[in-house]
Amino acid sequence: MKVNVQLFAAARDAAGTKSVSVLLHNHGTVRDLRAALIQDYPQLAAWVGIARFAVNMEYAIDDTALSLSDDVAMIPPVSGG
Amino acid sequence: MKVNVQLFAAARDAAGTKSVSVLLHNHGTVRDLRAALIQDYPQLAAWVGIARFAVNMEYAIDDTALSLSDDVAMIPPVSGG
Amino acid sequence: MITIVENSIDLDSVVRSVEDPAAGGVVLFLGTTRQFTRGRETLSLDYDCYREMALAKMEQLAEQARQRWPIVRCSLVHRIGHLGLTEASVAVAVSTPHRADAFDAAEWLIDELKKSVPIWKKENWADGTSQWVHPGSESS
Amino acid sequence: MITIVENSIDLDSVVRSVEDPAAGGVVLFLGTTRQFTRGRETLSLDYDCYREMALAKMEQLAEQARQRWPIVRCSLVHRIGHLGLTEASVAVAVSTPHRADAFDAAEWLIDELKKSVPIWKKENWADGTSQWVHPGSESS
Repeated sequence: MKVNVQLFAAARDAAGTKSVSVLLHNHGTVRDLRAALIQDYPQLAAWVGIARFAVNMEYAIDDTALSLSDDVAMIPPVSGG
Repeated sequence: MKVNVQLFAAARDAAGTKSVSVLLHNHGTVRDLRAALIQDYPQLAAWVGIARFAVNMEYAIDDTALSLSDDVAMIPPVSGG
Repeated sequence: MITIVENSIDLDSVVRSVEDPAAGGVVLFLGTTRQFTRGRETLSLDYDCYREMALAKMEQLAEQARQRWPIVRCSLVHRIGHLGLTEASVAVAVSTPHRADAFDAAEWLIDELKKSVPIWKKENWADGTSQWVHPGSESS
Repeated sequence: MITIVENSIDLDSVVRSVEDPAAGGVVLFLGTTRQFTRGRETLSLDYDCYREMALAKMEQLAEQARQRWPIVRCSLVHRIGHLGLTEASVAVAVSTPHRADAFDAAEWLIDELKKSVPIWKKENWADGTSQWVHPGSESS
């Protein structure tokens, strides 16, 4: 399945785009997503390592399984406030 | 010497006036002032017991000696804020 | 800005008075007129003060706070006279480089103001009676 | 009021949004743009956010605060876009019956907001460089 990942802040700048797509097998997890992103977008590798991922606007753990309809976003360390 | 004492809040209401005067011997203290106020203005007695006294806008202790030129005020428990 | 006012406290001017490029955070405390106190209903409040001494004490408190915390700017404004429900009787504003200090200093300032600044509140109760509040006295 | 705005935060409306006859105190925290950070000079900031999630997280934080403290009203406003020195990027306002709770809840809310709400700050330094702030990363 194709997973679209929203990017923000330094990760967006590193990728030069607001979102990227990777192909995961069905029932792929956030862990699989991290690996696929590093493989397909090496310029994101440093950010993939320190980012959290949000699935449907909740922080996910690496074991969280993804579905085709999920909203997925890469959340580098936040600095609001 | 004649000492003029400013009154506030419930003490002012009890006395029905913004200030009262008492006669103290020279070098009289705040302790002497309390005694004189209770004697001359019995309607203030309850407030004299729980009030602090300010001399020249600083809280005084009972041993503080008063002078003719001092600004003296009776400060019942405060409730600002 | 350390002042006693007779009308509504102007929040914008209080906050502006503590703005500074050295500040990373501002904490503003407002004391507001609460309707119920231990089940008893308040309609309004009247505040009186010993003005010269109240201002002197407020200046002293600000100075003491500056000695304890890295305060950039600090303002204390107390309103006197007649206040309706929800109106602010006091504003304390503190700016500091880092926010934790602003919280600590503002809370200390309002706590100390309530202990030592010669200002008094009269509760005008819904039952038609009025009463000066003198903490620790029988009547309060 | 929980919102993300593109222009100046309107302090009066934030404070009004937490006014209530049940409240005895209001604490407002403002995060303001500081000129110097560890000796380095900032000219301005740019904030970006993941808007839908940021709003959802801010709502969650307000709900958690309500469970921990007797909050009457609570508002969180974050500004995004371009900010000059001294401008407020965030406002947290809490009203409670008694003031100590308002201080505690407001400080907790801003601390948690900074940990979990997906909003990012870019420092535009006086030396002409710009840098997204990502705490814990090498570049921040």
